[in-house]
Amino acid sequence: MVEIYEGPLDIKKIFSSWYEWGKDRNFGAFITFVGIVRDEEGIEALSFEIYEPVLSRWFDRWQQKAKSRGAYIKMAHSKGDVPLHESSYAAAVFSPKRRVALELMDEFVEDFKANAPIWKYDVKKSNRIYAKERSHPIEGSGLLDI
Amino acid sequence: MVEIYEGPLDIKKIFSSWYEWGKDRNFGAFITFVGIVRDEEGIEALSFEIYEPVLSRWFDRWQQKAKSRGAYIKMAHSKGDVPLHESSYAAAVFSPKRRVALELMDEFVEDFKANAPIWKYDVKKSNRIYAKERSHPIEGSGLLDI
Amino acid sequence: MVKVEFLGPIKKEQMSVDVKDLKELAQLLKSDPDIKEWLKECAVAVNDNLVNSLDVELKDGDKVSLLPPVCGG
Amino acid sequence: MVKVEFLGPIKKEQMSVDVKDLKELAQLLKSDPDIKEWLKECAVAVNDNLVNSLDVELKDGDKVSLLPPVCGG
Repeated sequence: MVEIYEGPLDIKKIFSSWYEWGKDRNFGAFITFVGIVRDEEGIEALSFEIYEPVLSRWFDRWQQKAKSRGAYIKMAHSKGDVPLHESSYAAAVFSPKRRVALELMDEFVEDFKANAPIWKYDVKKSNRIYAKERSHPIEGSGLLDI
Repeated sequence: MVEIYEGPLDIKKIFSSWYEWGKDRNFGAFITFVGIVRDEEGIEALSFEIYEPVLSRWFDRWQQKAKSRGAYIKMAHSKGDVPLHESSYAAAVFSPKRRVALELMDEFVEDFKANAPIWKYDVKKSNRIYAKERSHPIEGSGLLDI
Repeated sequence: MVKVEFLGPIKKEQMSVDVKDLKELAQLLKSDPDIKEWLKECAVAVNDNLVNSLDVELKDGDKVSLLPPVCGG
Repeated sequence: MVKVEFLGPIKKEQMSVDVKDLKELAQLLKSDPDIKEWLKECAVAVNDNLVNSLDVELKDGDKVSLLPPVCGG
């Protein structure tokens, strides 16, 4: 299940709870990825919208993929505003062996960027501007453009 | 600098201190890798010996490599005994962008496994047995075998 | 009636339309100047499942969602 | 004298030997039955720097370390 939080993620708390969850389950490798809001192009914050029904289906498919390799995935994401230097995204992979964990994390994060139904806005002078040039059409887009 | 601890790593504390160190430095991606001792083949614990002078030179070369890509690496390792389900190894990569972080973490962990001067022993019935079949000769080994 | 919703940055209220499949819906949306430009870069979900084919029949009560380009993280 | 140390699982106390280069040291270690078998899988550091060539001269006070196969993590 994806953990959705209003505003910035409490990364230390999330990391601790994930680590506690996994440490006695005999996984040998635990990898986390955290996305932190960078100070660039004059933004004050990023803001996120999530379409949860499609996100959770997307995530469930990844959990199945992880399971078939003996691994387990966790993920947390912010909705609403996340100020500079705060975190908006966290993912974790648990796996018995390191190769699976390293490869799965890479594939998961890339597919997340490409296909997870989340929209990003730059907040500048309190205006919310869709980050169009950094966004990617979901796989299969253009279906209705006939 | 490599952080060496006697016995198991306090992973939550290490993660928190690394995250605090990096969060305001404008890195966008923060990845950690944690190695947890698995319950397998009847072991009670793993035990580690480290040769620190060569380890820190090895690590410094990696830090240089990270720096040349705009990234930064951290690492912690246990010496002595680490019981089942406790952690013995942690590494982190900070980077402005995710691709560099994901690739660097993969390369770093693999080279760590292959070349970091650390010896592992299985602890069984309180005996310490060199994990020879899981160990790898460091690059360039056999030099004196003439 | 089929409910159509526009997600993320598309500035358009959801609407109810009387169409029998995705092809018919596409024709309808093409004629809406607010939406036309989004069509080529939107993914489509029917009842929250992404679809990859126009051969999807729609029945009363179905929900179609348009998902514009994404950028999580 | 050159100090030679054996790391990790090699059960051998460090020793001081009188050799002028790594080649000479290799000859000497080959004749030690405790060490001979380790030579083919050991890396070598001179003053804590790993070396990849036998053409390394040794001088009084130098330290040579033998590093057997590793497995961190």
